Amino acid sequence: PASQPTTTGPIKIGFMGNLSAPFSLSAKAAAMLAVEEINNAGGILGRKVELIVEDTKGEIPKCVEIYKKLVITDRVHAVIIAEKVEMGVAGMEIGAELFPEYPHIFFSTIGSGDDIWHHVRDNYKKYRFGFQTYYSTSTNYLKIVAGINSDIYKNLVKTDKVAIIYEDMEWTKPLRKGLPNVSPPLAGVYKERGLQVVNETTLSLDQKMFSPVFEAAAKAGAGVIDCAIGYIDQAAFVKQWATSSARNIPLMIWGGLAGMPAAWKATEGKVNGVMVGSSMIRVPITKKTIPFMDNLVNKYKIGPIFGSHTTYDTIFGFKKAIEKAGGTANIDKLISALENVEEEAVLGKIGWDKKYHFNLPYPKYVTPIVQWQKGEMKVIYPLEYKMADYASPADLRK
Amino acid sequence: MLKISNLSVAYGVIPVLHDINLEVKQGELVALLGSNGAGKTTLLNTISGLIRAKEGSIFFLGEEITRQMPDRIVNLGISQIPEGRKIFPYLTVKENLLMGASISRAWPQREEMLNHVYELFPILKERANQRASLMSGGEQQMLVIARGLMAKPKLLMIDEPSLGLSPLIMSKIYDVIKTFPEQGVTVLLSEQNAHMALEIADRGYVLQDGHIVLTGDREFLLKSELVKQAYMGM
Amino acid sequence: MVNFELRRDRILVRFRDKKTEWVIEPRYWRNPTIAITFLFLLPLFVQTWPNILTMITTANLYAAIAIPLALQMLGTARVNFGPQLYLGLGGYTAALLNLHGGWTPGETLFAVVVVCAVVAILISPTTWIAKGLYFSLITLILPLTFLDITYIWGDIFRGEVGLTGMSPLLTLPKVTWNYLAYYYLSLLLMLLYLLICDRIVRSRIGVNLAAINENEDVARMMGVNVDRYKVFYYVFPSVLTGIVGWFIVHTFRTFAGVTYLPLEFMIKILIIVLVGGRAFLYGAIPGAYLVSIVEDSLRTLGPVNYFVFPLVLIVLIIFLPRGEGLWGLYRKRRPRDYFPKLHVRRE
Amino acid sequence: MSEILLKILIFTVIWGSIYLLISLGFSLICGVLRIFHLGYGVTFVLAAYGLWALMEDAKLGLGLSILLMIVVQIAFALIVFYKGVFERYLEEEEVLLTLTVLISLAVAHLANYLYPVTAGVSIPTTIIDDVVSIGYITISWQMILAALVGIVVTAIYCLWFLHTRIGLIIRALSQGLTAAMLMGVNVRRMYYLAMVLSILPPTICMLMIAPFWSVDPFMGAPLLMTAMLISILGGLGNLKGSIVASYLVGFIHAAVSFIFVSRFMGLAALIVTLIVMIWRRGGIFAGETLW
Amino acid sequence: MLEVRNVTKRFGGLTAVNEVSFTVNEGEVIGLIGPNGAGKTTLINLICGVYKPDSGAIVFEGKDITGLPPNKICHAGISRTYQIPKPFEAMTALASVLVSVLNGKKRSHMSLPDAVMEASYYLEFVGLFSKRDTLARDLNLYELRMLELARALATTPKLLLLDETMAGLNPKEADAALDMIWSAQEQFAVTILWIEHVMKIIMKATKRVVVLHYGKKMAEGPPEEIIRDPRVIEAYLGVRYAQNL
Ligand SMILES: Nc1ncnc2c1ncn2[C@@H]1O[C@H](COP(=O)(O)OP(=O)(O)OP(=O)(O)O)[C@@H](O)[C@H]1O
Ligand SMILES: Nc1ncnc2c1ncn2[C@@H]1O[C@H](COP(=O)(O)OP(=O)(O)OP(=O)(O)O)[C@@H](O)[C@H]1O
Ligand SMILES: [Mg+2]
Ligand SMILES: [Mg+2]
Repeated sequence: PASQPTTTGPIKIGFMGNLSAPFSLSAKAAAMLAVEEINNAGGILGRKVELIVEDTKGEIPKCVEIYKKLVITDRVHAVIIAEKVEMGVAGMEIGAELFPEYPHIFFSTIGSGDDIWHHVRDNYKKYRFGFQTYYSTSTNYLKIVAGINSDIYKNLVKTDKVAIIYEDMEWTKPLRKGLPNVSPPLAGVYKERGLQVVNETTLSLDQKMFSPVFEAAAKAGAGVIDCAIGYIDQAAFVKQWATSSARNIPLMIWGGLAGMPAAWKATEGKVNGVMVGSSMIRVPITKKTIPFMDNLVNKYKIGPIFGSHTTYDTIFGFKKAIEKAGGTANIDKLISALENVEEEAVLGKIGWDKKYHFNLPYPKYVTPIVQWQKGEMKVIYPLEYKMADYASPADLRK
Repeated sequence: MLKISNLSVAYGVIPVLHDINLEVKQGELVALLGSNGAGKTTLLNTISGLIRAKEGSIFFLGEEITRQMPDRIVNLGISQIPEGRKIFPYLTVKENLLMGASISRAWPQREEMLNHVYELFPILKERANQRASLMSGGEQQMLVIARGLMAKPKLLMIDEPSLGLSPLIMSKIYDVIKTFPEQGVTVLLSEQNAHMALEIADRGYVLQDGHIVLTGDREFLLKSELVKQAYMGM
Repeated sequence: MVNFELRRDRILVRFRDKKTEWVIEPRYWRNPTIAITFLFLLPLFVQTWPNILTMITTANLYAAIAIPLALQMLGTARVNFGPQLYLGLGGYTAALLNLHGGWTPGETLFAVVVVCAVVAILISPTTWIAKGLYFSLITLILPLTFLDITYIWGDIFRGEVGLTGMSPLLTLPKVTWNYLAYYYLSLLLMLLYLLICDRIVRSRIGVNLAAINENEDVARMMGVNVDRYKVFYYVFPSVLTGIVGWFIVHTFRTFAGVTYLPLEFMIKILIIVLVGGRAFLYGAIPGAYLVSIVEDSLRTLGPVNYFVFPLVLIVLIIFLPRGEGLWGLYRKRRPRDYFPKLHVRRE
Repeated sequence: MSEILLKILIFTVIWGSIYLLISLGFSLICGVLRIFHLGYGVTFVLAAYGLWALMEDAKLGLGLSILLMIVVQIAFALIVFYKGVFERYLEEEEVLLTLTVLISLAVAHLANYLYPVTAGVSIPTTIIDDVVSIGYITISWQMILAALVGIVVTAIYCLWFLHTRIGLIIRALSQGLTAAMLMGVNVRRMYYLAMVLSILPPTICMLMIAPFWSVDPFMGAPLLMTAMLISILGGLGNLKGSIVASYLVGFIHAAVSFIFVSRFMGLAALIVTLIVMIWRRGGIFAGETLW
Repeated sequence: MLEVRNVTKRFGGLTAVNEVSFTVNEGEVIGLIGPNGAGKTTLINLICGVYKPDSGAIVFEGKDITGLPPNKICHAGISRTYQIPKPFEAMTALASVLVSVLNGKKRSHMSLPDAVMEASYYLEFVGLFSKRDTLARDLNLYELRMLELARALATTPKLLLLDETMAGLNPKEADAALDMIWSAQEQFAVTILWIEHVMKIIMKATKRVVVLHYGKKMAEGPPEEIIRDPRVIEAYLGVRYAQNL
């Protein structure tokens, strides 16, 4: 097409995020870091990389507006949306409209759930330019995360009674209802693995009072509370857990605030004993992990949060793919290069599924499970990165 | 007691009062007569500080009050009973009365004053715990007058007490007002109904289009052609 | 050499000893056709920046929500916090029917009109049942309830993700043409709304609207069937708002309640009305443009723009002509115009 | 069965009192100044972040920080809200509503800019960091304390309004401005007082609930919504109504979450409010007056 | 033409109107007097449909109009003025009257220009034509009362209820207003129910007077008789007034 992005000159990457939200800010810093490192090492195939940062303000109309600017006016080679899933989806829709005339690649590096790769699955031809880099697809959750969790419950916590708490959002729907022909719901998966689900509840997003939920879990005699939550008010959730009947039943939180270093301060230490999937722990999963974390803090005064690893790794994956495709001239060559790329990343290896374009899950891409122990996050799983043994909340509080 | 000299007042650019000179002596009952829109309410509001004067001065007991805030003026001893029965609708009758005594000077004597106004207007005692808005127009007018008394004012300015009252209640209220000077309360009474007002007043001023056109004692005014024609409809 | 001199009513241009002057005749520059022509020609200037085109398309849509809202607030004599309800209803109706029923945009438009009208008629009794501010507060609660429902019935409404992949209104051979067409469509939509609402305000029932806005009890005593007019003034603008939802669905092709249903969105519309001025119907347009342009240009400041933007708006609201906003700058008040004022009624 | 009833009872009382504490100041402003203070949420944000800034950045002790924070609060309420907005735009309510919203947005975003979530802002548990068991349930002392404080503060306010001279004056002021001025009321001073009185409950509230609530820059909006919901339900600006409505909302939340699912507690309260407003057009106490 | 039958209205514990009955005949001017709080305004509000009576019935031209909404009652041919004028403050005098012209009749199919003509006529009648473009909030009390009258007449009523139209007017203005009302009665053939405290006007204007006291009907008859009725003197007029006669 006439509007092919430039095949010489700098390689342009557009970055979009809600720059009042810490995760977008951190992802922005990570993207800047990646670009800086690539440029310092001579760029991609000798071409400089240029990052264009735009603020969506978290509004769909603005997101649509900026996407068009990046692709049509700036002629970027790739757009990264590091924001909530509805933004990613809106971007993908606009991208599909533009793609035939303005070929480009689209990466969603934060939004959780299946929506991005479902688009690719359902209409490959139309959406093949879209790639999702976030460790959160429901298949991943049901097949892998659920397995890890049941392993932890049985072998570390040593219980077989689980209470499950979901938040009422789209990303937990497959967990609550299961995926037809792929997997039963989360409760079913746990049952298959020999656990007993004693209680299940769903929380609303704006809820602030959680005592009834914990009362119910304690009453049901749960040995562990499995919390598929990431967006609800986790500070209040954890604080109220620590003063409820369920305070001696360990929490396993899938992601969110509890996995950030700030959680200890934000909850006055009430997070003690909580287990959480967190990528913000200083554990050398690859040789890139620690330098990445240090550089981010030193250069941009911001710690890694969700989405910063994935954004950073995405850019390196993109670099590798361009090198493999020998340039940016042929978009289909680039897409197939991306489908086949595998590059060392901060959290293991980055690469995308050939058909569906989600990034390859554990054990390729690792999210360590940590437990808060007296002010520090300690990895308790996977065992090869283990920093401490699991301890019960009651023991930790002593 | 109250001395107003060369007072001019305007609402924005529209002049309403021109060069007013007026005096009220201790223990008098002075009537302020004038038709609708003559500026009576404006004058009273200026004295009590709700409206700012443009020129001139107002002295009360030797102290200049021309540009004081209303609360200060009330504290000095001037109370105004507004036209149109501005009660506090959701307070009880008793609370309305207590509000009259809410300035710190009058607060300690509120119980005495309550008994006093209950004597003057027994209906208020009967209805003491009723919501004020449920009283009829006439009862509300009594309430407002009683409330004005509660502050133990030295000068009481009453604005059109007869507006919309039945003849009986009107004369009842006038009977009460008549006794105020004896109780040590000087009265400045603004009224359209010259006949009624002059029946009880010692002196009077006639206000027309913002000017004082006539002044004198009761007999003089009652005989004056101007008053007869314009304000008593004779 | 060349010397410009700005006088109160004219610009003087001096060149050496020659002098020409250009009279700024209010009659001309106040003429709305100039403004409309300008809006129609605007794409010529911004063609190469599709984002600006999108931005003003969005501004047109915001104005198209604000104009019926003004009519609604005057006719029901109440501040209304909830036109987003109909934006959401229209959007979801169009999107669901298009996705699951395969209805074309034309058909979904019809459905949107019917659904919004029916729901508005069902809710309209509140316009006379609820007193004063309470009506405003009901309108505040309804969209929030709807938002909750979009999460609870996630199977249908798809919660925070929203619905995607609706068919486009137009498929021109080039996307940029498409965007240009969307701009003109949104402009036409906005101008159409302006025309309709203006017509209504100037008609016989417009006189009643003024009376209801002033004092509905007295209006009733003068024989105005207040209840019936309130239903009309509630339902009709609601349908207009619903159509904007439909338009959004078929142009952005994604629709999520979280974007449009919360109070934040409504506040933006209210600000537009306020900056635009009290002569709501016309003020909404410059208001929408100004707010959008200010917001967009502030983004260059980086993350501080988040708290600078409200501050700038505060300054704008304080320093624009009191109560008449931008429209007040544009046009001096003429005595015979009925300038409605929003009363926040407590009784 | 009795177990559930007991739970519902206990949480009705506790949550109701907490909601009361949240909404008290809002009702007060609504009742006295007769305006809808959409910037009410700012008080909570300022309380939390002001305290944090003074403690962590200025390294002052807890007590001193609280005192200073209250001073800042009062200054902000009087200068920005009262002087800047209410006094100038009392008659133009649409301007007033929008300006208050914009101010609260600006403050929230500023707080977010200075102290994003990653700063881990929190307010320490001030009194007892322990739990207590009543029957089958365990509650933190802090929650009970917050509830008690809610009851006590409300009681003090109500008694004060009903039985003191100033209380009477403020109630009268809410009904007739000119008349009150003619009674010798210093209106401005009373409005100042009302503003101060209205920011104390939310400030105390923030200190009390922070240990089991979250502290984030945008918490003002949901707290304002809670306060508004309760005010609407009870009758705008009516303290009696607020008290009844708080416990009603507390009861709805407790009943729904213990009998049904906690996911629906917010929605249930919204729907009950809608129904009440259609049934009684002015809220439970059809609030036209402060009391 | 109007028949009020045993109408009662209570506000909480207070019975504002208590078992009142009377009739108004076509073409007459009837006075309604009584002490403050007697329930006169409440009675008018009951007739106009602002309140619904707790018991009793109101019949207008043979039709029961009890509990109809105000706009229906207006269409039936009853119109009123307010004790305290309630203008449409931000609307011009002409527009205010226009509202009545357009809505006062059942299903009028008048075009806007015709309606403006008619509204101008009513304004001219009350002498406000020169103020047609003045906002109502800028009018003085006399003009407001006249505007109220024009507004009421423009709905083409058969029965006009006047609530203390003279209150606050000086004698000159009151005379002018009285003339106006008389000529209105002639020109538009309206029947008038008139509340007034100024006895002089009641005496001049009416042939029959109904006296209310504490919500009850106390007396009814020609004004000359009423002012000599000892009960009325005691309850309402006062001894002094009687002496001055
Ligand atoms: N707020 C105002 N703005 C402009 N003009 C006003 C205002 N209030 C009163 N006026 C004008 O000032 C003049 C005097 O009014 P004022 O109320 O003092 O008269 P009054 O003698 O008390 O009349 P009334 O007998 O009706 O009470 C009138 O012409 C009135 O129209
Ligand atoms: N809406 C209401 N709620 C409660 N009480 C009312 C209401 N309206 C009137 N009242 C009471 O009913 C009684 C009759 O009032 P109404 O206004 O009819 O008297 P009125 O005869 O018109 O007196 P006035 O001559 O003072 O106007 C009064 O005691 C009044 O306080
Ligand atoms: Mg006056
Ligand atoms: Mg009356």
